[in-house]
Amino acid sequence: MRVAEHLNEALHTLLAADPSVHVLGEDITDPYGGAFKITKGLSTRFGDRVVSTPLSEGGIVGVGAGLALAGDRAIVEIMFGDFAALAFDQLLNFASKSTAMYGRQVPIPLIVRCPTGGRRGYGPTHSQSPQKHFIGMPGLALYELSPFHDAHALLTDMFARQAPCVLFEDKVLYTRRICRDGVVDDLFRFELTGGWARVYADGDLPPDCVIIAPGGLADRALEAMRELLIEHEITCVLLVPGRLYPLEVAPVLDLLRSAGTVCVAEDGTAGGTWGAEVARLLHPALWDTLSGPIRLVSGADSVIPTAPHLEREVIVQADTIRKAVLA
Amino acid sequence: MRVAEHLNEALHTLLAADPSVHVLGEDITDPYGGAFKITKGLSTRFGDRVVSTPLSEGGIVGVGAGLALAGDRAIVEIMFGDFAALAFDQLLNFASKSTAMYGRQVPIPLIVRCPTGGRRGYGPTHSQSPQKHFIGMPGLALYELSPFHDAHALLTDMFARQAPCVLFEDKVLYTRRICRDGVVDDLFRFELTGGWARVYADGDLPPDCVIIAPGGLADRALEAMRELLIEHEITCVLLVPGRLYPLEVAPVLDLLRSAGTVCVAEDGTAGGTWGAEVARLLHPALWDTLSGPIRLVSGADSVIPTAPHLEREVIVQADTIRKAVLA
Amino acid sequence: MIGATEERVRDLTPVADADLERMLRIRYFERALLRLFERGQLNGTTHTCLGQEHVPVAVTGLLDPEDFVFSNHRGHGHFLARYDEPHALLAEIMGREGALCNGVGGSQHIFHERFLSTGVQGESLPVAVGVALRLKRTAPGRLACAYIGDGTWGEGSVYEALNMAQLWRAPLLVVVEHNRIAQSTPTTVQMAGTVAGRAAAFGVLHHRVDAVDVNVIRAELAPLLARARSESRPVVAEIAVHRLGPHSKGDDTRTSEELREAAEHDWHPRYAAAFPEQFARLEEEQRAFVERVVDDVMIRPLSAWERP
Amino acid sequence: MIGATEERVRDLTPVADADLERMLRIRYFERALLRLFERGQLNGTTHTCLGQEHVPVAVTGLLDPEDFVFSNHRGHGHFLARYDEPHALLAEIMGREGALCNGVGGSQHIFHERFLSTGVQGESLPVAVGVALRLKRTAPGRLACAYIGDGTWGEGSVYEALNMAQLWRAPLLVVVEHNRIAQSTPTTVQMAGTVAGRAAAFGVLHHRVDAVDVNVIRAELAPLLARARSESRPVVAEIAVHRLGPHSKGDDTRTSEELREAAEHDWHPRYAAAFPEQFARLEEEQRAFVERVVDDVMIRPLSAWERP
Ligand SMILES: Cc1ncc(C[n+]2csc(CCOP(=O)(O)OP(=O)(O)O)c2C)c(N)n1
Ligand SMILES: Cc1ncc(C[n+]2csc(CCOP(=O)(O)OP(=O)(O)O)c2C)c(N)n1
Ligand SMILES: [Mg+2]
Ligand SMILES: [Mg+2]
Repeated sequence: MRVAEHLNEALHTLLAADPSVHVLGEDITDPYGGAFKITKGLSTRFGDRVVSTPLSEGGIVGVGAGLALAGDRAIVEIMFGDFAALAFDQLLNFASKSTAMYGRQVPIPLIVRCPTGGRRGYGPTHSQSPQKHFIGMPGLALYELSPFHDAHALLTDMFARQAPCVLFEDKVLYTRRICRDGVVDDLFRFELTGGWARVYADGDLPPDCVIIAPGGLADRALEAMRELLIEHEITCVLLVPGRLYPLEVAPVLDLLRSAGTVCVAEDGTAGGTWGAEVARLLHPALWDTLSGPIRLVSGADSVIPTAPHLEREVIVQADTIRKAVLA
Repeated sequence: MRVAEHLNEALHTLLAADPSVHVLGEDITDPYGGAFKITKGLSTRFGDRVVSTPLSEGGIVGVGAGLALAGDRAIVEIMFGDFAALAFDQLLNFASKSTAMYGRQVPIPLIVRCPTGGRRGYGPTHSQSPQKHFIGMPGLALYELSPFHDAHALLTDMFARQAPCVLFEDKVLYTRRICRDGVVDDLFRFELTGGWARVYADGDLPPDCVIIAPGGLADRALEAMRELLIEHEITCVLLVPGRLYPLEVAPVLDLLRSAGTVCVAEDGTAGGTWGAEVARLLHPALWDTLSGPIRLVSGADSVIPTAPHLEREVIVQADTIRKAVLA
Repeated sequence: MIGATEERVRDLTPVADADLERMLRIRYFERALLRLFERGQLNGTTHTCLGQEHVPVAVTGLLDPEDFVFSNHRGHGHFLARYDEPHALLAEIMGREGALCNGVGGSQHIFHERFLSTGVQGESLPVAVGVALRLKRTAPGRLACAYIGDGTWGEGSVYEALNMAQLWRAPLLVVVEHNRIAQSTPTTVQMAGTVAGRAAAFGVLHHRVDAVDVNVIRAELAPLLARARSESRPVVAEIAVHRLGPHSKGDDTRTSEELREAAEHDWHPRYAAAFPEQFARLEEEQRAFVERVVDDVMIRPLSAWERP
Repeated sequence: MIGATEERVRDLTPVADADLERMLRIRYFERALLRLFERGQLNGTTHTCLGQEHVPVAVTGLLDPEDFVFSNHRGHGHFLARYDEPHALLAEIMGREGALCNGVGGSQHIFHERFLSTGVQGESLPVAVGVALRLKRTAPGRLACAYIGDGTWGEGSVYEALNMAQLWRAPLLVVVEHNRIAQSTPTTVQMAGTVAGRAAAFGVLHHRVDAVDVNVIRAELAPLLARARSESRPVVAEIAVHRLGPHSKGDDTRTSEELREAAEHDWHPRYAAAFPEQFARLEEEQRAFVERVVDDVMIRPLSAWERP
């Protein structure tokens, strides 16, 4: 099953189980079912609870927050994550802030879904991975879809926080198969612990390097790990958190302490990255075991060109990760 | 002279020298002269080039970008930096992106001025320091006003980039005296090198600790340094960059290498901070000379309460910095 | 001049004690705040609704306890007209025990029962649409009411919200307190066209009231609210008012003529002249009451807050 | 049915070779793109303006070279109507040598002389206001023209821009290509009210044209543009059109009836029927020309870009 279908199924399950869940977004109703078809079938099955909206990214996040404030649960799809910039105020100054600024906890169960990433040739304003800009808003949690995490579990987790969450979903990941039963492929296995997916070739040996990456990077990280193992005899473990922020590092600290090299890879441009935040959390904890600073891999400090041969130059490739590990 | 008057003077000089400079913002014309009086006298002297706008933060940044694109130079005042969230899309997806996404450099000389920070009792939506959210937009540079940097020089620098810049201005700093001729007070001296202000009590000794902070933190950093020196006999040097991003660390690397402890302090809430970005740049360069990870001081992971006794708990105080250095 | 005044006096319909009392309470509350500021006993900022007190009193009379109210920076009147809790509001503004939001929100950020204010202009309109949609489903006949100023029509969020509200038939009441100014900027240089035109653009019902008489305002708005409730649709109620005081504190740059004009439209001397005995009685009551509120709250200990 | 068609045919005024040629060029250009996509020779996405070609051709005839044009996602026609550079546009879309923006911008992000497109709906309107204000000062009589779709009226930035444009008398021409749909969503469920009402809300002049005849469109819009130029003020030109093809590629979920209706309003068969000889001659010319453009660009090496 592809990740897109899996997520679609999770939404179906969620809406079926809880009549208070509402979904808003541009072009999300049937027969169109959303630009990436993630909401397919929802409007047919759940009617009014699934609404195609005008082009009003700020507005629909506000409406979602209003529904959530009043007792519903709301999911808002932003057609391209790039346009979440239009909802920045609603997220920063209303939805996240209102959970705490009235002197007590106010429940605002709101999920904003953002398809992200390049590699589809959509060009500079439709290919970004804007995760980093949303880090560190008090009251806002950030999640990212992965091939390993169960989408329904993630969504359930998010609603359970009773606070706004953004779910980032890599657009190429949509087209990839989900991994289940601990199996990734002929070489790699995985397990889920404490919200993290741990992906490994051989589970017993302490790895030479741990790669930490959000779900959208999984394909490229695995490709890099395969080459590193086969061509360089370097064993890596990949750690993929379901929740990017706030990040809980405790469950993986032992593993991280067993490796001298830690590398964080992400899409999104250089500067002020998620990796820098991960490093902030890990450097104090790993200061004595690290052989050098945590290595940060990100997209280039650049717009993302439309033409594939130019896009390739600025977007993280398997090889970018491989080189960072070898450096 | 207060920083507010100094900045006002710089704007006067800038507009007098260059007829293409236009200023837009809410309530910026005389007799009101802006919520913080930074634009006082400008409209009287420069007429139409200084325009009070409707409440349209996104729109006026767009208009500023349009003026800049067409050949003017534009300065847009956002009344409270918190509301720059409403202009996030214009900055991320238009102004900064347009400098590069058309395959060649397109000049967009635009400065967006944002009063920031708490300590004035304005409450959760009027007290934020949102610098961190703007880090790492390709094509966007971030500056911050300080008591040491010449405001006219900063503004001139920004326009010279021919690309959009955000200037953050601490609201309490407005009320503080500027420092000139290398003198801070009875104890401290400063000098400017490579865009950085270096503030020190005794310039010859290698310091025990280097504190890096944006201009808005200067008062609290100095207070901490004074106590550290007098009560703990710990010498600190304070480094204040005029440009926060992209940050040029080369001019201060030697100094940083001479200190075992480096501490970065900033306003703004915890998580995904500017300090994490500074640490990303510095850890590789200082790995061998640091006695431990770079220490990051920021506001709490919290909304900023209105009541002063509660606000104090979440905003960086001199003592927060002192404790971080002592830790 | 005297003739005109007399005419205006004659115009006022008899006012209920409860209404006049509330208008006066708000007036004295706001005055107390400015006094506390002058004396350095208040910190931060505040936006008083001096001259506009009758609007929330009139509107609140049309609201149901289950309606949800969104307020803005100039919200003390909106709150005090609806809730009999001046102590809790003042405690919030002063950061004292018994504060509505433990002193975290302060003057501009209040959440109490079905009342929520926030300090970013325009932001609450889409939120109000969401709340209205929920009410439509779970409590038909109830509405979400959002107070905004004329200047707030500069914000794009207002239009996104009106469009959605009309498309989805959200029972939303937008109360526009049109005081002809935004902070320091006259509406004429901020707003092209009219509020009526803006509502019409979306097919949203609109009614403008020019009166200061609470009964008249209420009577004129009642049918509008009735339609919002029964037809489940958004409506815009625009009320012409005059801001008597500064935008926040000490920041009034209007000419003395402009200030005089604003003062001429104040409901306070008109009600005083029209109903001298009733007015004197209630005014003395409320003056003394607010004084006691201030005295009470001033000596309370600081508010406590458990940070999440 | 036949009668109606004849009437429509009769309605068309004689068309200049230059106009019909450009309409046909755009038609063949867009068709070529869809064909290239089908064959897997184009990557990414593209939004063709099939059925809407006559709008930019009509509008461009009213523009001055010094006017600044803002285009959107559906911008090939806007560009091709103004610039005789189909090679450069196709090269941009295909990332080949000679591309307008070195292949960085692609279909949705073009900057060439005084033409700029971007892919975030509504974002360019405030920018256009800024450009218009500069033009007003430095080149009186010139204007900024921004093409937007009906769906884009969902975005708050549109209203912030209209308000400022009217307040500051910016010479701004907003061309609304009202094709009654936004991606997959009919305008009826996206837009409450009308474009005319939205313009009126700001006191902005508006004119709606329902014709497909380029000369008629031009004649109807000429006075509007003249006022924008001479009075320096914003105007909204709304043109009713029908989107013939998918939103981007292969994503048309309209019913066959809806598609038939769109096809019935297509200018193409009507011009073919009205001016058979002229049409056949120009069509053959442009078909062949675009084919050569495609052949030429296809074999070019990949574009080079120096990253800043
Ligand atoms: C988004 C936003 N921009 C600017 C401000 C600063 N501000 C607070 S009130 C105000 C004027 C509001 O005018 P209006 O809506 O007419 O309300 P009034 O103050 O007249 O009651 C401004 C500019 C704000 N709070 N939020
Ligand atoms: C801010 C933003 N939101 C959503 C989109 C995705 N999108 C691209 S075109 C489109 C529909 C636009 O409709 P309309 O304005 O009517 O133009 P048309 O496509 O009909 O020409 C949408 C939703 C976008 N590009 N930008
Ligand atoms: Mg007002
Ligand atoms: Mg359309």
